[in-house]
This record gives sequence, structure tokens and C-alpha cells, in this order.
Amino acid sequence: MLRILFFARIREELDCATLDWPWPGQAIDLDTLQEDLCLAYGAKWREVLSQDNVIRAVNQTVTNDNCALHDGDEVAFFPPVTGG
Amino acid sequence: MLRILFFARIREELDCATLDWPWPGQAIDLDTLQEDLCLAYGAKWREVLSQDNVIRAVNQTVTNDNCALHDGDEVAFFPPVTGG
Amino acid sequence: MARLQAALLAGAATEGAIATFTGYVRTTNDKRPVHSLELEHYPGMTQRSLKNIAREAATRWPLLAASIVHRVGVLSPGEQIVWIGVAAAHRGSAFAACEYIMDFLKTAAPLWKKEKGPAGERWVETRKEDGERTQRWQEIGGR
Amino acid sequence: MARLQAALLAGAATEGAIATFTGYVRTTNDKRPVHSLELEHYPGMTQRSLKNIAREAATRWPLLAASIVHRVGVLSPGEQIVWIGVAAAHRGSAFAACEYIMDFLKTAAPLWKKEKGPAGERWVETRKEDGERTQRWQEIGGR
Repeated sequence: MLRILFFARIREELDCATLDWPWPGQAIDLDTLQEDLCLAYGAKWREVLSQDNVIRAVNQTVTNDNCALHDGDEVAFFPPVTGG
Repeated sequence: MLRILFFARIREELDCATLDWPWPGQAIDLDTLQEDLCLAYGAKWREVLSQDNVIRAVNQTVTNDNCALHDGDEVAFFPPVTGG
Repeated sequence: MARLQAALLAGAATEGAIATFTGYVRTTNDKRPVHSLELEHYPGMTQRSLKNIAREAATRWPLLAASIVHRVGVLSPGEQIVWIGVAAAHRGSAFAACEYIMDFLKTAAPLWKKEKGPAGERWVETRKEDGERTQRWQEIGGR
Repeated sequence: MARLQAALLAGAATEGAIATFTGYVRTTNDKRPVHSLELEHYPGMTQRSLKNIAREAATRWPLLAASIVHRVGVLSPGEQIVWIGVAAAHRGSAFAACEYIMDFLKTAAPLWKKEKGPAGERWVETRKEDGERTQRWQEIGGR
């Protein structure tokens, strides 16, 4: 299973904070997961997640590129940070 | 009258904190005052006041050059500062 | 927050220099009054991220201690959002590390601000300047 | 000192950012233990000098408040010698002005340190680095 988290504006736009996504049983990478999410949830998700400035993190580390995922990984999507 | 102040290491070396120096009754500048002090108090004062890093202030403002003095001025001699 | 500040100050008091930074909730932003500010964060990753930033600062400058406190949840104008304290034997290191930590916190820690004002709610936008400030450190390098 | 700090913090709390610097009496200097530190100053000129430094900082950066506190007399290791607090709407100004004030205080304010240790008393020597840090601001210029 993959645990998927959404934060801030993205969480609001998708109306979704967390999602438990069944492990597909075969190798999967971040881009593929994102595509699968869009196929499952429709045009709104594709629009929101394909915005230029969406940041993706795997296991609490930001990843700028696509990367392989493993069963049990935590994946997060969020907008540029504005703390401080 | 001129009020003359000495601070820190210079105060200790001259064993003098403040000095009231009679106004000479004619125009005098800072270099001349210093020379007069050395003539009045001797070799030790000449040695201490002619050290490279002695700082001179007139009316609580540091002056890097010679300057004219006026009756009532406050003149100070001190070593490089080490506060903070 | 006060307790943590006191602990850092007491612990490092014999060591020379402490630089601190405190950020406050503004009363206005872009000329609009701010009624309240909601800080959302990514639990777990926020702590990890702040720890990494402090650790990175400690590899760049000889620090004795560094402490970062960031509040989350709903805050009112004038309340403290963030406090950074850095202790070092020399003031140059303390100042530089404190500013470095703040710059990276602004661009790397997973925290988001939502302002509530008379016109409703809005997510605060990233300021271009913040990215540029972080960039600077790549050019300057350590020490 | 605590009262002045609290006043600055309270007064500027709604304005964005506060950077502070605190200097402490070291427990050792050049590897020799310090038993006590005596701070001599030039009464009158010290206050004037600190005021001028704060005023000059305020012409270089848009500040909301700047406060400098410097202790004189006999201090023990671990005690605060100097505290600087700067409030500004943006953190860049607060950090820069705080560091600027400290650098000029070190080279322009008429204060002198005498350390007492196991080998007796000695006047603290000026550090070459302090002069270089002040020089820097001439090159950098304001804002």
C-alpha cells in the first residue's frame, strides 16, 4: 500500500488530505502513480496535479525528478512552502 | 580651560584620569596641546601619547587629524576600543 | 516557545555570542488587514526538515547550538510564528548561521500560511525574493 | 537589560521581524581562564556613539526600532555584555542592521575591556578581524 498525502491549497482543491492507495503488485514510479491517480479521479485532479509548481515528496524528502516507489512508501503533493 | 581625559591603558600608564588645563589665552591646536602636555609632564608622557594607535577625541568626537581647539573644549586620549 | 528560548540562552551563555531571529504575524499584508493566520504543516517532515537545515548550518559554521521553533495552527496578528537562536564562539558565525537557517526554512520546510482577512481567506503566495535569498548561499558557500 | 529587551519586543511585535544579538563574557580567552571582566567607558561619549551607530543603521535600512544596551563595570564569565535588538518589516533589513550595529560598536564605541585571570590583569587587545568587518560595510553600502 502507498500512503498519499496532500497539503494546503492542493489538499483543498482536491478535497482530499490522505489516501491509501493499494500497492499495484508490480514496479511503479512516481509519474505512473500520478497518472493512475488522475485516471482514477478525473480531470480536476489532472488539472491540479499537473500545475507547474506542485512539489512531490517521497518518504518526507522532496524529489525533483521521477523515481521508483516501493510498497509502504509515503508520497506527498504540495504547493510551494510559505512558512517562517 | 580645557578638560583633558585619559582612558583605559593610557589612563593607567600616565596614572592620570582627568586634567584641567588652563586656556593659554591664544589660539592652540591639538598637536600643540599634546606637545605642551609632554613638555609639562616629561618623557613618560611623550612615550605614551606618541604611540601609533592613540586615538584623540575633541568634544566626544574622534578626530584623525590635527584641529583647532577652543576654550572649554573637552579633549580625550585613549587606546583602540575593545567593547562589545 | 519561551521555555525553549530560555534553555538555549542559559545553555550557551558562557560561549560568546547568540544571534536570534523572531518572526511575527503581520497586522497587514499587501495593505489588507490580517485577522488571523493559519499555519498548516506536514507532520514528521517538518521536524525532519528543520533538523536538516540546522545540521547543514552546523557543517558550514562552527556552532555551539542552534534551535528552531515554528508554530502551527491558528495565530493572531502580533503573535510569534518562528524563533531561531544560534550560539557560537564568534559573532560572524552566529549571524550568518541564523540568517541561513531562516532563508532555508522559508524555502524548504513544509509549512503553509493561510491568511484570513475582511475579504475572506487566501493562501499566502511564495515571494520570489525568498528563493533568491536561498540561492545566495550556494554562491557564497560556507564560512 | 531584560526590561529594555521586553519593551523592544513588545513594541515591535506587530511589525514582522526582530533580529537580536547578545554578547557574553567568555569563560576563557586565548586558552586562559577569565575570572572577571572590567568594562571601562567614556561617559557621555559612549551614549552618543551608540546613538549615532543606531541612527546610521536606520538611514541604511528601513528599521522600525533599534536598541543597544552595553554594560560597564565588573562582569563575571557568562554574564551579558551587550545586547542589540532591531525590528524591521523584513528580515533582511533586521539581520543586516543588527550585524552592522555590532560591527561598528566594536570599532567605534569608546569602551575598553580588562580581563582578570590567574596571571593577573590585562587590557584586551583589538582584534584585526574587527576592523576588517567594519571596513566591509563601506564596500557593501546601504540596502
